[in-house]
Amino acid sequence: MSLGDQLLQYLFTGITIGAIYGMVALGFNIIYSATGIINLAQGEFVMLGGMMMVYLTAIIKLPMVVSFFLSILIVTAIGAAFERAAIHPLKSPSVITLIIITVAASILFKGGAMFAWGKHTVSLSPFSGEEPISVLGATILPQTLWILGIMAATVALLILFFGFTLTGKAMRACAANRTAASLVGINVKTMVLLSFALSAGIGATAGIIITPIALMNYDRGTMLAVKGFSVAVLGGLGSNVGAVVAGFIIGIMESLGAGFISSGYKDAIALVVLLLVLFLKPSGLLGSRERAEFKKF
Amino acid sequence: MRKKGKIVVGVVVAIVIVLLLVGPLSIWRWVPVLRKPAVAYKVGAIFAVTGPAAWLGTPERNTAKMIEEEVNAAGGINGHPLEIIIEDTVGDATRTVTAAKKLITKDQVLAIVGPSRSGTTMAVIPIVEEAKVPLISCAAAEAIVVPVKSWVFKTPQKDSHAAVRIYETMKLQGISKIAIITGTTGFGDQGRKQLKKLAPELEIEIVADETYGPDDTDMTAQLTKIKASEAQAVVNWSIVPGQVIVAKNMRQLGMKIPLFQSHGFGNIKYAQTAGEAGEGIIFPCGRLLAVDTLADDHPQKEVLAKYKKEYEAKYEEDVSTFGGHAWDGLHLVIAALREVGPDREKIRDYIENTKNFVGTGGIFNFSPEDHSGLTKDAFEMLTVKNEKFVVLE
Amino acid sequence: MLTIRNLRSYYGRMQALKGVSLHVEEGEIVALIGANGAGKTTLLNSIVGLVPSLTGQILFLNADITHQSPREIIRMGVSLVPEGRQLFAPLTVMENLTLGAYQRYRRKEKSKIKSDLDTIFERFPVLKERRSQVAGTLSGGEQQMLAIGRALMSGPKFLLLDEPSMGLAPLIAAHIFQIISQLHQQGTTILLVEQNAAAAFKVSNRTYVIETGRVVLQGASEELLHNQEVKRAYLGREYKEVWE
Amino acid sequence: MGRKNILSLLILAGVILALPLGLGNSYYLNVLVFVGIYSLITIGLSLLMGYTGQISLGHAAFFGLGAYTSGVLSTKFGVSPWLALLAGIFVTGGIAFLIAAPALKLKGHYLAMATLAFGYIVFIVFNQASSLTGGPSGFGQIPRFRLGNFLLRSDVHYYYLVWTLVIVVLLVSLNIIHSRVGRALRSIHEGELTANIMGVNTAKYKIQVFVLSAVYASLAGSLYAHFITFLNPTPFGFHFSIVLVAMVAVGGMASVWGAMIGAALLTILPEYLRAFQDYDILIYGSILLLIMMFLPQGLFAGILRLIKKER
Amino acid sequence: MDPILQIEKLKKKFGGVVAVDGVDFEVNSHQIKAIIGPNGAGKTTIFNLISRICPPTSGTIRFKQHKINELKPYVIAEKGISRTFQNVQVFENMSVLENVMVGRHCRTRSEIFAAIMNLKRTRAEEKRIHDYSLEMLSFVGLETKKNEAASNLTFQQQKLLEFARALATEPDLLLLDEPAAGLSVPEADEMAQFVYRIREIGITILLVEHNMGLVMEVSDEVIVLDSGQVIAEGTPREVQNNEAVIAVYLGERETENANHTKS
Repeated sequence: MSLGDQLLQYLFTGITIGAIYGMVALGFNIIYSATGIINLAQGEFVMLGGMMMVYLTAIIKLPMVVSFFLSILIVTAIGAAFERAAIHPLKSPSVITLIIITVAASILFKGGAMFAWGKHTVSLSPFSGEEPISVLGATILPQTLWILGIMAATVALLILFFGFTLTGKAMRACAANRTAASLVGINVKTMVLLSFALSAGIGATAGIIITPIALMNYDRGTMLAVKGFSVAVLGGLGSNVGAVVAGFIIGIMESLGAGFISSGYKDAIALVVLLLVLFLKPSGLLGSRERAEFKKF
Repeated sequence: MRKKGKIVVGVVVAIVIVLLLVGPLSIWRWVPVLRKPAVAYKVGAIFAVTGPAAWLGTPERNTAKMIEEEVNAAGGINGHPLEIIIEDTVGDATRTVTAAKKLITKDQVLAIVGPSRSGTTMAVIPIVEEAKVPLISCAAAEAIVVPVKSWVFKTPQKDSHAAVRIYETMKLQGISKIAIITGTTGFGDQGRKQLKKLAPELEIEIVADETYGPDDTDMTAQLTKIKASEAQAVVNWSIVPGQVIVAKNMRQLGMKIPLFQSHGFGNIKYAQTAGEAGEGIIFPCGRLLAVDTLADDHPQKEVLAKYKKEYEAKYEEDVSTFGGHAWDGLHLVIAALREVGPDREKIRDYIENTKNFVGTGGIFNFSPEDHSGLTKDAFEMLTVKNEKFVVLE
Repeated sequence: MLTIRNLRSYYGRMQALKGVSLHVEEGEIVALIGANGAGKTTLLNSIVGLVPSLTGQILFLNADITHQSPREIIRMGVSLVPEGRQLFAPLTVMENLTLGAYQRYRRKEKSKIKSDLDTIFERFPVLKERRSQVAGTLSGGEQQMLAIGRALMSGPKFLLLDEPSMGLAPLIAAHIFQIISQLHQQGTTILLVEQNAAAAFKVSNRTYVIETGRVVLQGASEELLHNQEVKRAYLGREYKEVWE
Repeated sequence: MGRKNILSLLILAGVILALPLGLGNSYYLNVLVFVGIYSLITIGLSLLMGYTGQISLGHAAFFGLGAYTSGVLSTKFGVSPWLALLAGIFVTGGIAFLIAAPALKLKGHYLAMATLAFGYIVFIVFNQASSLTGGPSGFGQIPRFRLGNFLLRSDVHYYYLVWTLVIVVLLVSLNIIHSRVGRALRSIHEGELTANIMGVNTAKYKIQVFVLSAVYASLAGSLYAHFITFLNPTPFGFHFSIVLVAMVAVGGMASVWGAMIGAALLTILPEYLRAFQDYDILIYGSILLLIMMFLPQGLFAGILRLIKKER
Repeated sequence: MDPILQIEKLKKKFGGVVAVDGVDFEVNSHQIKAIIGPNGAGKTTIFNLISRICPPTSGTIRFKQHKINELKPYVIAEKGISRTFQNVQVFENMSVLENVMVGRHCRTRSEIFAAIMNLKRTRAEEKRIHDYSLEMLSFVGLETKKNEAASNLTFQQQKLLEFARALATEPDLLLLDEPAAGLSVPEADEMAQFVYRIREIGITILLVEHNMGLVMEVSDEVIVLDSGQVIAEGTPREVQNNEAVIAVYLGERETENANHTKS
């Protein structure tokens, strides 16, 4: 393999990993913008989506398309139920309380999945075959194209939802100014519920589409959550475009790091870059420092 | 009203917690009625039942429960019921140490089987050595029994034997330059060391040496590097699910060179999960997974067939070599108990002198110099054909 | 239209309202003036349901709305233009306006909303011009117009305005007051909180003067304009002597 | 330091002295050794999070740095465990100082992320620097502490050693809390900007308390290394950082006593839950969730409030 | 008399909004100077610039002839400027006495190692902090509340507590941000008395206030600010008679441009 071919392959790999991270980060962002909460159980939504899909297709033997939407629906409901049970009753909780509550929830989701589906790693057949597609000497799996396509579709749907529907606008309004939102008659608590449901749904989608290449087991969520959180912060919390861009940045850095420096230190390389960005520009790559400053006053 | 309700719930939670707090420290100790009758032979088992290595610990736990039922249904050991106390390590060294101390000092077990993982085993070795309790580990790393520790045994085949078998197979196929890729866990790390140590002896040159983390989702970057090297084969040494991804990624990159796996591949689920990409993988393994292809007069045939049949009937899942390691360890202890009774030192001596013990992993011949008991012949080289394990021709 | 009886409210530890009673008749424009911290804003926030700890009674169109949620109060036809405008800064002008009609979209009054929007654009041509601009980048006066426009989008029978001239250049403030008079003439009942007393007197029918949580003066705005007591409240105690 | 605290310390010391007599069983003592080790870390975290209001999701790394520095120096370079412990404190404190200056400029979730990333990087180094750390397989035969000619080897020895240090660290921490510095720390939590305007060098104190809490964690790590005598990276990962924060939050952040209660509860609880086999994870998660939902100030404050109400 | 505080061409922009637009003024030692103006005129922003909550966009601030606009807030406190806040910023979960003791921080020096060892001189210093703070508390009349949590105080008491805390830093210049806001008439009168008493100790005061009674009663000089600019400066009497000021306050703003004068 020539160096150029290798480089292209690293890029493809980075894009694949980055798309996965980006999808998880999107879920983080939606809840964060609507509520200011970092939901550390976000990774568990991803895991639940993947496991549910495998369960529906392999055990219940439903058709792929039906299982796809049904899994997303079920996980969305789980996300909503979680908000009602554990977040809704809280009165002005602190950041640390919320971190522990979402961690406790992730323990419960993990335990539930373990009991429901066991501890084995499962796989899902790719949506359209496993024959790798060769591009200029590098290869890419059809499933990666699915991931990129579905991610693009998700981002597009999110843009449509937040930009063109009343409910989407109302959610953004809540994020921008809660008092004003209730002044125009928006039920802020409903929007919080919705944000949890939505990010659970997006997490589940991510879980379903990555399972054919990354596999899935009950214990996967935490790591995905950590990566997703890093990406969300790097992109600037609350910025969806930032999440996608940062996802690709981290993914490509990991794959280049593994290829050219050291596979053992690849995660560390990405994290060092993240730290440097935080130290130099505390609001993330695409987060607005000025807006953050305004919020303080 | 709501506020009052919350306070009540708070009080209840507080009380429950106080009870829980007091529980392990007092109830068992101060209320002798709750103690188990002393006549039972107690054997400890420490497995990674939950946590990242749960798929390893679960078949071990299942096997232990199955054996306990079986033995007790047959009237116990010389009339004494067998009690296997199973503790979960969560795959964490600290929890394992505490579990071992609990078994040794509180439950006063006669011997311990487990832990499941190499790292956790290394953590409990000083404890059992000091407390003088026989430990039969279900983890593979060679360092567990090399150098020999007087109270520590292990049932899985040795890493070095696996590496030698892999290298020997390679030489038969005319391969001399290879790439290795290992998981960053205790097992993967030990394997990497053995592979690198034994390579010169067997005239194998390692031209690429890559690793991946237990939670990595994609290894194409490492494999691209390997592809660019002049490796004629890849050895992937790990127990984590990532080993399946390696196979899939190799297929994606169109790498036609053979993939060798370690004995950590010994679960048919992996072959199934890998699907097409798994075809043709070669790996060393005990004969449990290829029992159907064994000749009827093979000395292990009966033991293997019986374990496989019973396990699969009881738990409705495929048998794996990991459960087999627990089977071997527990039956060694049971045999010792049957012969020498409840005495830790005598049990140790008995195991150390066990010869020709037919287990799932092979025929064990322990000696004061060898606490592993198996030779490299315990391994059969298997390959994957149509999502099944068959003996490599 | 609106009757408030003996309203008391707490803002944290501080009692912001200490028994306020007032009323607004249909078609009136009533001003509420007083120094900073007198409780004017708290009063308006209490009416729209933003202040949770209240005693006393607020009646709107003879219905008790004291402990209703903002949503229900808005649905009944009350709308507040809050102090400091409280726009959705990262959203566009058009989105801000759309969200103003949030409750009505829920009730499917699309055609009515459309015509209201046209009216608002007629009244504030600058908003039409900048409809796809982000609200946070508007100038102060434009922001105030947008805040008023957003409040009007809910089709209110009763409009509450909290310091609409705050921080605005005089000419622009004057323009805002012009708009307020127009709104009144077109039949909207208005309760206006203002620091700029003279301007408030000019546009309003009646005025309440509020001081540290109590109504201390009330009457027709004409009369109050010449009341020395009011001047005292505004330019200081000894001002009376200086003035005379 | 108030009379109440001195009294509490004395009671604690009495209980610590007496407990082994009642327990006898080395398993319980072993659990209590871990309670002590973790208490050292949570006391520091309570200073950092509860008093100063700065979150850290990376303290397992400092615990690990202490453990590895101490373990590696004493095992591979023959340094006495006590000296190795000291070296651990300097190394960890130094690293904490370097990371603190830029990290503590961040707030809230960004600070959480920065500490998490730092912890993760350290974890990766433990795994990769195998010539020193033994990599993922770790290394054993770490020497135990010695007092003169007396070798500390049993659980009882370590129990007394660890708890003596806990008392010392408690004393030190209470002294800080009830000093000019402690007041400054609390004022940072209450309102960083206001404190700064009132003349408190907030950046300096944030760094100091961060380094101090790292030093406590390092001390705990050294004790851990010479107690277990085997080290591999798994106990020092992200998961344990979260467990530490959970301990502090469950016990009650705003008090060092609460932090100790949390350490005790979350160390002993899993031992108790062993009886529930696989279900332990569900019960553990539920208890954590319920405590945080209904007693967000932690058990210590919750119980105190209940007692006060009864009166 | 020397000016203790000199402000030159001070300007602050927030995004596109100019909050302070080229302000110049001086404060002389031992004087009480008030800044008045309608809401949003930029008064509090000037305070925030002096105590360096945010950096000025341009211009300089000199205190005792030294430029201070690049110093950190705590250094400014050490130099001798302290302040109170418009919406009261007490440390709610600390006791009343502790709040004041934090104010004493910048005049004392026991550091963390001394604290750990609990040395004799540390204890002695702690005692001095305690006594001085108690003195400040009795100055504002809160000594009976010393062990209460600050959040349990009434609004007025919290304002007094802020006074005590600010005084504990031994300031030469005290910035008072709307000391009478939210207070009843008798409470505001008490507040005026305090302002006098503080000046008597020799502290220069710069005051932002809406309560005109209080401003006219206590201040030596008044600056009137509108839309970020100084529109008048002088004694209370002069300012009260200034056409521009009357226009701003009673709303005849249309005439304002004609009378943009300084007295």
